[in-house]
Amino acid sequence: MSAIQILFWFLSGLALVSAIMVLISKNPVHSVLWLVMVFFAISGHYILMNAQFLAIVNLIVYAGAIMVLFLFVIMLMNLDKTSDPQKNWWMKLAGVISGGCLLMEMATLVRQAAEMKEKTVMMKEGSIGLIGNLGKLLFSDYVVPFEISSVLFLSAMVGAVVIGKKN
Amino acid sequence: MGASSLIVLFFAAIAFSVGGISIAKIFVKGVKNPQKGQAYECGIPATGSPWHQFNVGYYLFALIFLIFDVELVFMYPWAVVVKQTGLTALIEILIFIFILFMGFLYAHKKGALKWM
Amino acid sequence: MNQLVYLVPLFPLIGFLINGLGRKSLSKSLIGVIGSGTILASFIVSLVLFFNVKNNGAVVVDYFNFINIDSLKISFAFQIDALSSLFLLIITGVGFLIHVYSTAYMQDEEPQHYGRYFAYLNLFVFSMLLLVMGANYVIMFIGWEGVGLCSYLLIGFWFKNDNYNYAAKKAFVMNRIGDLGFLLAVFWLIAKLGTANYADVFAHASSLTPFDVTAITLLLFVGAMGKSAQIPLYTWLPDAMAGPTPVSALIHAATMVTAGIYMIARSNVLYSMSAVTMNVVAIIGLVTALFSATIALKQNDIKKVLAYSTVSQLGYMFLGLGVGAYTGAVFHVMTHAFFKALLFLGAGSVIHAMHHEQDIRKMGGLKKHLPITHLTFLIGCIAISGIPPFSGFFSKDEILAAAFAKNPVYWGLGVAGAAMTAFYMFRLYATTFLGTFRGTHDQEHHLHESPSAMTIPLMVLALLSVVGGFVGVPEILGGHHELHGFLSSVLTTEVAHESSKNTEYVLMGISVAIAAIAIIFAINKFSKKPELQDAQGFGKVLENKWYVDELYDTFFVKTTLAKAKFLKDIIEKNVIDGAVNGVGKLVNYSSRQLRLIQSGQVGNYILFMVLAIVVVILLWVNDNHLYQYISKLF
Amino acid sequence: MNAIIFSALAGVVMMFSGIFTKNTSIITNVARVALAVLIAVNLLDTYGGWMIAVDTKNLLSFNKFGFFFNTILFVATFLFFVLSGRDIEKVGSYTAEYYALIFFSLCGIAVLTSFNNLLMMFLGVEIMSIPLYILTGADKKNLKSNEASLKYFLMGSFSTGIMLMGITLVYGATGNFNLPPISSAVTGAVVSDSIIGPLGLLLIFVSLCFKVSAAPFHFWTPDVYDGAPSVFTSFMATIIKAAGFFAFIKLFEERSSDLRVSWKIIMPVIIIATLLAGNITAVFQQSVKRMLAYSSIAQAGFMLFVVYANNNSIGKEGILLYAAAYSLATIGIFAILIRMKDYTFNGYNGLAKKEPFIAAVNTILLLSLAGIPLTAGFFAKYYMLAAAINAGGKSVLWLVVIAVLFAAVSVYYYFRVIQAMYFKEGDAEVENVNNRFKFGLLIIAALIISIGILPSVLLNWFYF
Repeated sequence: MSAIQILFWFLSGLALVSAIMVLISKNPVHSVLWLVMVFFAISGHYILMNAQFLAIVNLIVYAGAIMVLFLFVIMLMNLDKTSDPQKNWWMKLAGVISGGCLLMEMATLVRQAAEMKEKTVMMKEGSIGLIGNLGKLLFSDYVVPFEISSVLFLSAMVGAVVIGKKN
Repeated sequence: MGASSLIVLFFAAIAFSVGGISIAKIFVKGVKNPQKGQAYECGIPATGSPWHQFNVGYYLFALIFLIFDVELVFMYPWAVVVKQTGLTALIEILIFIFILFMGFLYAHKKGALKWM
Repeated sequence: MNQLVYLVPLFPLIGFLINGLGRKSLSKSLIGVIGSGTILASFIVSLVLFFNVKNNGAVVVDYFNFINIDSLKISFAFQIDALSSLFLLIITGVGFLIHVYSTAYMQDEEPQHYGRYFAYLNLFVFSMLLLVMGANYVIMFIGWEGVGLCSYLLIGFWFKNDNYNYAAKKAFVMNRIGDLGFLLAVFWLIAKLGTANYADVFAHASSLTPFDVTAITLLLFVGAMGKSAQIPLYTWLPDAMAGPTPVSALIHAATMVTAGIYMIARSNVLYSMSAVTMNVVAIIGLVTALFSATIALKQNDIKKVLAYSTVSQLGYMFLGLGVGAYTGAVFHVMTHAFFKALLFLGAGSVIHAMHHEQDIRKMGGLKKHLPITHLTFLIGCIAISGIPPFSGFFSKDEILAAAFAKNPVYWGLGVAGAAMTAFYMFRLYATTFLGTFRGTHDQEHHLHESPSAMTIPLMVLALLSVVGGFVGVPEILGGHHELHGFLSSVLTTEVAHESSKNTEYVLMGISVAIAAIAIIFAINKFSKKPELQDAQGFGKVLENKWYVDELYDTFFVKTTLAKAKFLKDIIEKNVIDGAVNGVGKLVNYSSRQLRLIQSGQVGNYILFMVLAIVVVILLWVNDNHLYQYISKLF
Repeated sequence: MNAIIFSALAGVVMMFSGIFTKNTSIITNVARVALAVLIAVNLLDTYGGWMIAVDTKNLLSFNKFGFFFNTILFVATFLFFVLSGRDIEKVGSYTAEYYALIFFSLCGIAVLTSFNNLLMMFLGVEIMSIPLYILTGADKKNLKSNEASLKYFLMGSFSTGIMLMGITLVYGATGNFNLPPISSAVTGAVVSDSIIGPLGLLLIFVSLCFKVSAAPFHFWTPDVYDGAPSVFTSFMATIIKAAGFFAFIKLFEERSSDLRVSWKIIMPVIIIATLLAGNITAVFQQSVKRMLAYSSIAQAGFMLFVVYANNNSIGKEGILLYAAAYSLATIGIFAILIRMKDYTFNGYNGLAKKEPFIAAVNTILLLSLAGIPLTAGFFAKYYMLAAAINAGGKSVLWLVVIAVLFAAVSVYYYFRVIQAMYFKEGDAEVENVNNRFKFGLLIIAALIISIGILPSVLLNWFYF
């Protein structure tokens, strides 16, 4: 159990716990903060897997911009503890059961998978994550998706105007 | 140093700060009463709940900030490899920036950036 | 010469179209002229054809390909040979006389019914001609069905009266049962020989197995039984008297009922190949003859007596066919056509005079009032009883001689039948014409001889009944049998073995003597005190036609109606309707339930989605044995 | 490649047209011109004309089938613009933006019809779907539209999440994003032990089922289609669904054997469920719009046959024909529906007397949806079933029978509208019916009938 594996299990545990806390917490702001904690954990994973650029981007974009957006939305909707609709308990139960089944199914399948038999997380190998290789690759092979994603941003922009702006 | 020590350092910092606050919370049996919530010395007494509805402009700004934030993130790897990839990468990033600039122009014209 | 052939059926068809379409606009006299004129025209053409056939033999004219399914070729062709030309003459000749007769008889019908009557009559003659002239079984079948239809239409001519309709329906159903047998036989023939033309069938007949031949001939005989009213399927003929009398004369005496005999005579090659069928035909013919003769003894309706006498005479003809005397049978058909048509028309003129009174117990002593009818009716009675030199004697004697040659028992029963025939005919004659008048006063007051349009055909037919016999005078009585010679080209007469001359004389003598005794006994019995009250005991049984109709009703009609009712009420109502409405209700119900699942909450939707994913993965994981299971299922 | 670039450009043009002019009719005409240019460019592309040379490094592969599919969808959108141009303007004040969003989703479709890599497929699906979330919520005043858009967004992102999960698993198994190589099953040896790859494929299959509103994943469709403004519903129900099916076919053409024999179990189950859900619930609907939503699910049931029949030429022809027939008919019906005052069945009472021409066209289109001969719908359904039988042989027969039975059920609720129009008295009202609208309807009806009589008219175009 080298230091990395300890770190790996710790980070995974942290991510799982905070994800569950996101669901459970009554106060929406708390759940957003827990979500931020999830992102930190996942960035930790990225670093472990030698994808430093991805880790930083994840932190900046997700934790930075999107979480802020979520907070604004929550503030906008003026949500506080009491107002969210009380779902009847059997709905929650059904949700848990079905989610659990899916989790169990996926877990068993992935565990049995031949490719995954004895390998644990590939720690600290692979240099793809490094910023240099990533940049080279992005601007040589994956140019087309890079340009097309700009269309995505445009439509997001138009969307913001259409929905956000009061005419 | 390596990545793992970086993470350890990072989490040590968090632990240090959270530890301090929680110790204060655990050992201090603070008594909560409305007067304590009053303004310290002078000022209008606070009425109503601290929660008040945010203006929609914030949401709009956050969205536009997000779009240009991601744009910036894409520029970062470009900056790193600009020497090796040379001209082609430059054209690609210029196209990318141009399109998003179109977006910006549009948002500006549409008054999305005006603060109410 | 053969261009003329198609004219024969064409004329009645044109007559049918003109009268049928113009029945409302044309005047009565015009309709009568057209109706009779077309039959006269085709009679003349038939005469020409008859002499052509007599001089230079048969002719087969092929017009176009009627049915053409890969190997099966059925052409629309006419065959004019000795047999069919003779029948042409009978049909068009007797038909023409009856048409003239009915112009007067139907005088008091409204114009459009008058037109409708003549249209149906012409259509009947057309289909009868088609039946007789057809060169293969299919064309014959068309004619066969056509006459069935026309007999239905004409029996139910006065459709306002319900039991006339019932009688028409009964006739049609019985004919159809017979037609079924005929059809099966034709299919069997086509299946085995691949063709339906007479020439080919008779040429390849030897290739058929004995079983096939017997089966085909028996099925054909079933068709003949239906059409010519033999034992099991005869009950429709007496009821068919519901139609106007000329119709009964034409259809139920002269032409349609003889179709069966024509068909068997036409396929004599097949029949002579299977002895079993020959016996069956003979026995059924004989039984029918005797059975219906007994019934006729006690009937009180003038037309019913004649109807049962027709059935019995047809029995004789089938007896003739059964014992192999094909020419005899055909000869009897010819003579029977003459005197039976004569008797029916006579009865018609009596009814006409008595204002539609048909019960002979209410008549009597008409001798004085209807002289011509009385005389012609007397000639008819003598002819049918078989008294020489009238035509009935020669034809019936020929059949009895052949029957004796085959089997003396047939001859004995045949003579008994002949005696009964003589007895009931002269019972009828005596009760209606002799003795005192028993009708109402105003009937007596109105009694008058029928107009000339009715009496002339009577006289012509009477002449024919007398002269008709000389065509076939047998050798032993000095004549040479022209008819035999004429028909020998078509009919292979296989007279068993020629019995010696003097036995022939003895037989003739006995039959004539018995007939004479029966006549004298009947005349003096019934001229003085005719039976007025209902018969008792065995007589009652006879009067009610051995209760055969009631028998058929209980066994066949009631059971089928019950079955139909069962199917209608139980099966139709709840099984089929239930199923159909059930499906509709099911769809509606399930649609309402499915609608509830669409609850509107996103939570539900994602829940269903996740469950669906779980199920899909499960399906995927253990898909092998699931697939085996399913493939076993389907 | 032209289609992608030009549709993006058209989107941008539309964005700025909103700024320069406030007059909506000019914007609509600009949109129509832009679309015409887009169609022209695409046709140029199809027939080897001028093509912007971009090295797509095997991420995109352009073939005639894809181009032809583009053309069909673009022409359908063009007719949509012609017919429902006025109604788009009425939805809200951001007319130009709506057109821009439509063009962006067309760009997504262009990507989807030519992807050769899972990454591009994901990008295509996203670019196609995100504008739709916004379009669904375009009518901000109407609460149902907001609710529909939120639902669509939540369900959409959930299914995208699953798709990404699938793609990562496939990446885990194969090591690259290219369409998972045709499993060696085709070449004989069945890769039995690999679990990750097929599992990933399965997850992608599930998310595409969602996108195409196949049965267990169709729950969002009625609410979203009912809530969204009718104009965009007709766009979504036809063109987006057809594109979804194209992606489905392109991905599962050869790879269905990866799922080994379970393909023969899962697919029939989904097809039957879709037909059941679509047809049966449609029977009991009161509003024509909601009925059309369910009928789009039912039609999806039929389109699934092509996916089931994986790759055979009849299937390819079938999907082309079905896309064309179904889209044209639904656009036409929605165009009429939008202009009706009352969306329920009673709203259609007596339309035949008021507007005989519109009632006639509506009947033709409904007949085409029901699949009555002499209309394109009939041949479309015929090709679908023929493809299934051609590929599946006898074992598929019972499935085809069930499909036909459900088609019979579908005839019921399609004919309810016709019955309302012709055999019921009432005061059906249709707003501003001008000649251009009637002319557009005429074109659609003519196309439907001509394809119905001579499907080869459309298909020959595809072959030579």
